[in-house]
Amino acid sequence: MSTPALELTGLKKSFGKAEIIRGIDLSIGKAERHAIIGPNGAGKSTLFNLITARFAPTAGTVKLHGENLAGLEPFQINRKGLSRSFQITNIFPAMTVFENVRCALLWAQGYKYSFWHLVNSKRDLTEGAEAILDQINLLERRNLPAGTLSYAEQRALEIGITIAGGADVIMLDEPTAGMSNTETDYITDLILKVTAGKTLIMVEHDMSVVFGLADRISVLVYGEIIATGAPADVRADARVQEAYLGAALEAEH
Amino acid sequence: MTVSDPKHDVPEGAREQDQITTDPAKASERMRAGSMTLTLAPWVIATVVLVFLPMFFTNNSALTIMNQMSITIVFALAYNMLLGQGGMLSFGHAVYAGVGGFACMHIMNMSDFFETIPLVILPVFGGLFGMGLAMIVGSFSTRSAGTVFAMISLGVGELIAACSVIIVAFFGGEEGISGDRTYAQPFFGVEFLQQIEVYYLTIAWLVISAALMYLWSRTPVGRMANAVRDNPERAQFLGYSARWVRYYSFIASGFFAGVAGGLFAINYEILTEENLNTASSGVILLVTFLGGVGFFFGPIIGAIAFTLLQTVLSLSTELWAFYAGTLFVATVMFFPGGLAGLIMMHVPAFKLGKASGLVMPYIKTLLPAAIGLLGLAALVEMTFHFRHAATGDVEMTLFWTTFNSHEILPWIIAGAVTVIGLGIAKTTAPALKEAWNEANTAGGAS
Amino acid sequence: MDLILVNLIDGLVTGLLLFMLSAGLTLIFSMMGVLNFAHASFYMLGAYFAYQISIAVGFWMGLLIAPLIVGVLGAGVERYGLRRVHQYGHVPELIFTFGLALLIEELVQFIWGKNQMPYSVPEVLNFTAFAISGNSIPAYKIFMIFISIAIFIGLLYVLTKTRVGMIIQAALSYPRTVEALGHNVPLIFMGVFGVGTALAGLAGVIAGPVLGTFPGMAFVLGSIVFVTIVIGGLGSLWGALVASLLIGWITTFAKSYNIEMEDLLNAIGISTPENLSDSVFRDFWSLTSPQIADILPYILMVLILIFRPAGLFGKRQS
Amino acid sequence: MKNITKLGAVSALSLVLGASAAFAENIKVAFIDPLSGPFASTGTNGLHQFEFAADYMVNEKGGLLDGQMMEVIGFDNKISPKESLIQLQVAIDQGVRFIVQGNSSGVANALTEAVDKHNRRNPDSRVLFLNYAAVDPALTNDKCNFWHFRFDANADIKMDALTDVIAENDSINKVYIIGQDYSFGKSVSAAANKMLGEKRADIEIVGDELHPIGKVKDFTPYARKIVASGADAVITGNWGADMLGLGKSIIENGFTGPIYTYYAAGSGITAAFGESGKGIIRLVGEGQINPPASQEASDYYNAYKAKYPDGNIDQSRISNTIGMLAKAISEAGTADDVVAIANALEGMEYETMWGGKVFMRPQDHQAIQDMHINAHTNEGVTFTYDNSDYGVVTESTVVMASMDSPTTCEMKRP
Repeated sequence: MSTPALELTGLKKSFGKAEIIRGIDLSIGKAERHAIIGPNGAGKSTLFNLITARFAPTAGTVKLHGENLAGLEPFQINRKGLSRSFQITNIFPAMTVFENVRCALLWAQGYKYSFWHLVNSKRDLTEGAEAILDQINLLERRNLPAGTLSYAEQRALEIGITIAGGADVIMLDEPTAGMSNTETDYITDLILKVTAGKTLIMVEHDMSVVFGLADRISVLVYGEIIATGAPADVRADARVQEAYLGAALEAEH
Repeated sequence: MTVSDPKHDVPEGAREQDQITTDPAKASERMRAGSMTLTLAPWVIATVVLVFLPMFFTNNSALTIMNQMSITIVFALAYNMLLGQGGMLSFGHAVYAGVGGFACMHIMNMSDFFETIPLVILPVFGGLFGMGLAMIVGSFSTRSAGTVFAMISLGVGELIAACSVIIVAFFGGEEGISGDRTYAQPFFGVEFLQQIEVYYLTIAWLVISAALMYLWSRTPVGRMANAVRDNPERAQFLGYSARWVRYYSFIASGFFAGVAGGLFAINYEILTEENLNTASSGVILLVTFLGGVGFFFGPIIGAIAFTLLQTVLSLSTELWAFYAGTLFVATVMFFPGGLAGLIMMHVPAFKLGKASGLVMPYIKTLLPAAIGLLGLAALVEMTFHFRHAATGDVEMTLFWTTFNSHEILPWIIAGAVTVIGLGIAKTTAPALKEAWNEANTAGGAS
Repeated sequence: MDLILVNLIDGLVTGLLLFMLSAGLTLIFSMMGVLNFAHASFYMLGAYFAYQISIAVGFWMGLLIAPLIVGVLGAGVERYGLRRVHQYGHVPELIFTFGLALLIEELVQFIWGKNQMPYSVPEVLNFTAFAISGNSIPAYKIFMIFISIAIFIGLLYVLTKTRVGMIIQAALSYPRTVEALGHNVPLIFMGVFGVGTALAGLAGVIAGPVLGTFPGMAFVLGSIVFVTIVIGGLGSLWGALVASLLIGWITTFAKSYNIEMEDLLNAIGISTPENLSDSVFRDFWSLTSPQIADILPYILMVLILIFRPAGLFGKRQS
Repeated sequence: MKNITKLGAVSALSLVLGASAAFAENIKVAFIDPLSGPFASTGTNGLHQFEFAADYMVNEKGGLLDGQMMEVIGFDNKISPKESLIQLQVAIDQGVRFIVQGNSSGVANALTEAVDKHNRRNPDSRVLFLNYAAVDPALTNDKCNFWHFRFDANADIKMDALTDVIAENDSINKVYIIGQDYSFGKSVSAAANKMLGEKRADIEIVGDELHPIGKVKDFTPYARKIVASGADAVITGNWGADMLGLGKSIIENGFTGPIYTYYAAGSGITAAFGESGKGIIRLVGEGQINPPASQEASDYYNAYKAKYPDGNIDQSRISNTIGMLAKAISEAGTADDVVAIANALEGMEYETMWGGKVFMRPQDHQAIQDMHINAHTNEGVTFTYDNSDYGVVTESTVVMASMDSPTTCEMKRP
């Protein structure tokens, strides 16, 4: 069996006395589309933050392509080929749309901290950024400040930024949250298009998106994964049913 | 809820901007086509103006003041690499310029070495020493931005300023270190005896440094400085360490601050404690913010305005610092974009070709307002004279008029000018606002 | 031994005075996230107002009225200045208070001129309380200690035992929640700002007669107040107290005893270079503790920021 | 855009510079000292005394040469060396030939070097630097030049006079020296050590230390050390707020012996010391204020008080400066050829209304004059300071102090 793209073993996280993630083992293969679902407060975003070293885990390991990520900073993890988006739109609002994407290209194209290149005169940067803009259908908005885009456009831009660096493991945190149906469809298509051939891990609430996109699904409830498997299997799982139904009932009260 | 639809949430100004660039494709074409001429033109014009300025201002004091302006511009631009482009607020940046300057003075005094180098390259050494210090301090201060960075910069600034009177061997104590620039190797026969020669040296460095700093902002690390300023977290997930990006900006800023220090050394041939102290650090913050941190040319305008306030206004009134302070506070409160922001506010109107519609309303409002403010200033000056002048000394001169500050008439006149001036401005202000809205709206009458 | 006791008392006076300033500043910071650069300027205003009032109706009325005026002024600054700048973000806010500090200094010079004001200790307190081996302790210092301790106890009481205090404490940590509960957070901000500046004003009233009432008095104290709250941990009242006393004692003892760098270095086994007067490090070798007493707090602050950015008692990082 | 701004700014600049260059007839004296900021009161006081001296001693007597008036123009240097050099340049452009300055030896050092360089590089517009108060001995020793004249006694001369008095006082056996940590404070300390050692080897120096200049908030710890050391007398060169803070703190904490100072009078300091300083504060200085040395001095002081009721004449050397400059201009017969005027100043003997005479020593351009040790008191005071009841009264006088003191100056004459 080949090395999984991402492998979590015994991952735990506590804030004070509250244990939010209570031991997660998960293995995600190369080019797999994996969705993580679960009721509110299950710890999905925390899990994302643990993987990308935004938080340090209390216990357990995260391996990317078999390499332990312990002690690495987010930017180091990113350089190893893992890229993520955020639940709350996280772009550079004062920069133009084009600049946003170009910034995301800089490291991957090897410009690093250089001060002897002028970004404007680099054809590869301009063309690369425009190609991405084309993919996410924002070429027309090229020179607008990113903060003035519509919400859906900003989410699309964020996906563009996330994939621009060429990472082969893409993590998206609720890419369609707060969107109308048409917008959701648009983003779903976009994700399908831009993550072709890559490993995708996403947190999502919208079940139609999840079932439309994911190869496998993990269900996270109270910091534990109660089921992992193909969409149809997960849908049929009794514990999942119970967890979701229970959560739904709770929410009604 | 932190996320809402920005379309419904954009502040007034941004929406206007939105409206005028509704055709982005067109705008981008415009930008691409004209990019070379657009970016080069101001530089060429500025250089030509600088070269020919001494023809109009022949006396040495004007040259001295222009030199001072140039040095402040270089320093303020360097400072803005931190504040404006990197989002780092420093309360102790004078030490990098100061240490660079002191190093240059020591080089001037090492006559064996100094004789072998032309004076024109001396600022490079200043830059290197400023950079060296920035490398040391930055290694621990740039780990985080925000308050921690600001406070470390304050502490380090105070420490080095305090060292200036304690470590006499390097800083020369209270009297500082002085030298003579003319001992350098003549540069194509020029010995820099005269102020005019120093002027050309200074502006050459001004143009070179400003250009380099501008180009820096167009390099990958310069772009990422902006990214880290706006959103350090996102930048981290693009593969960049926010800390290293800040560190590189800090070093570059230290270098150009050191160049400014070197220019100072050449101009004044003396460096003292005042080049390092917190007051100087405060002034450069003031200058930069006054000019506007959001635009590359902001600090340039700030440096010119402040130098004029400091050297020219202080010739006419003791209260110059009071006016400068008022101007500064008013800028922060009403025009956080600074003077540059004020100027750039008009760009949309120019692009729409409607700027001419603003001229008359401006004259109708701003002229009376200016007169009213002058009247107010007169009242302030008279109050000050009344309170603090010698008792027998009742005569004062204001706006080329000499009068008795203890008589009622001048007070009535100044008061009336103030009330009428500001009154007219107030009544015409709505018309200006209307004209402003009209000038910034696409389509319509034009 | 006697001198140690005397120094302890002197350091306590300095420290408590510093605390009166830093208490207000740290409260303001933790609520509003604003580092108020003009805080020491309100201290100066307190001294000047008290001087002006003391001419007319005596010291005690000044002690009562001046802090109130300063507090009202402070509240006004918050309401009409800071609140406006708040929308632009933290850096402009900080810069606004920085400009305000400059402006207040200029205003004070405009009104009172540039000389030191003859604001002095009231006659009733102008005697020596007691002496320790020739060193007299003025009664006024004892008075200062009492006032400061009373203020501290009062603050502690208000913050922990009253309803207003509870709301303020809650607003420190969860301003949004408090607002959602229907409390008028802007009003609380204005109140805290007013009280903080009034405390600074009070410090000015009682410090003016001993430390001098002159236009530079804010500048002399300005940044050290920051240093205090950064060392203590931004937002922590106890931190402010501990850091104030720490700074008071460190600087007092460093000035009172001539500890020389040469002795110190020799003690740890580094021998003095032979031709010291030619060495580039000669100034370093001849350092004495009084010379660097006033910069010790800055050294302490930089070290703390490097190794414990949250400060001694701080919970969160800026 | 920025070019337009710059053009506008510079044209405004030339307007201002041009406007102030209108009067050509007068003999212009540029007063370069702080007129704003924390030291403004000292500077403004000095400017008033200069303006008054020029009017009273020159202009009201018909001016100089063929009726030229003397005009003193104030330039605000904000006590910054950098600003001083800018203002020097502005002054020279306005046709000023005489620069007076006094506050801060650091500024004086910068100015004397700048004047020397300027005169070397621009022989057509040479200027003289008349230093009326910066007392760093180096200015008339290692750093002396032909263009610099000092009308105040330098720190060493003043210390010479002070130590003469201390040496005669048998009740003083232990002395504490304290000063600001910079060149002047250090030279006071060095001179006190050297001279006390020569004159009274039995005096024990129980403390000799420097404190940061202008930064000490509370002098109590220093005062404690002084009291604990058992000193009989304190010597300090402190000035301004540092003088007042130190003095008040020493007295408050139980010290009763004499405090020998350079600058503990006027500018609010006398009023602030008041009763507490009586019998304790001593000052060394030139010019006898109380009792008045001459009728002329009384008239002068009264006329000054009539014009500036809140002012003090705490620097009698200012009138000496104007008087000697006027005399030199008259003798040289020119107000433009500064070399001739400098030659006239060199070796000049000038009868001063404040008693005795002033001799401008040619070797180093250091004025030699009578030094007085004055006491801060309210008894026998004709002219008080700060509109208080207190003033300074001369207790003893050293005639032509340090007339033969050595100098390391190697004067280069043009």
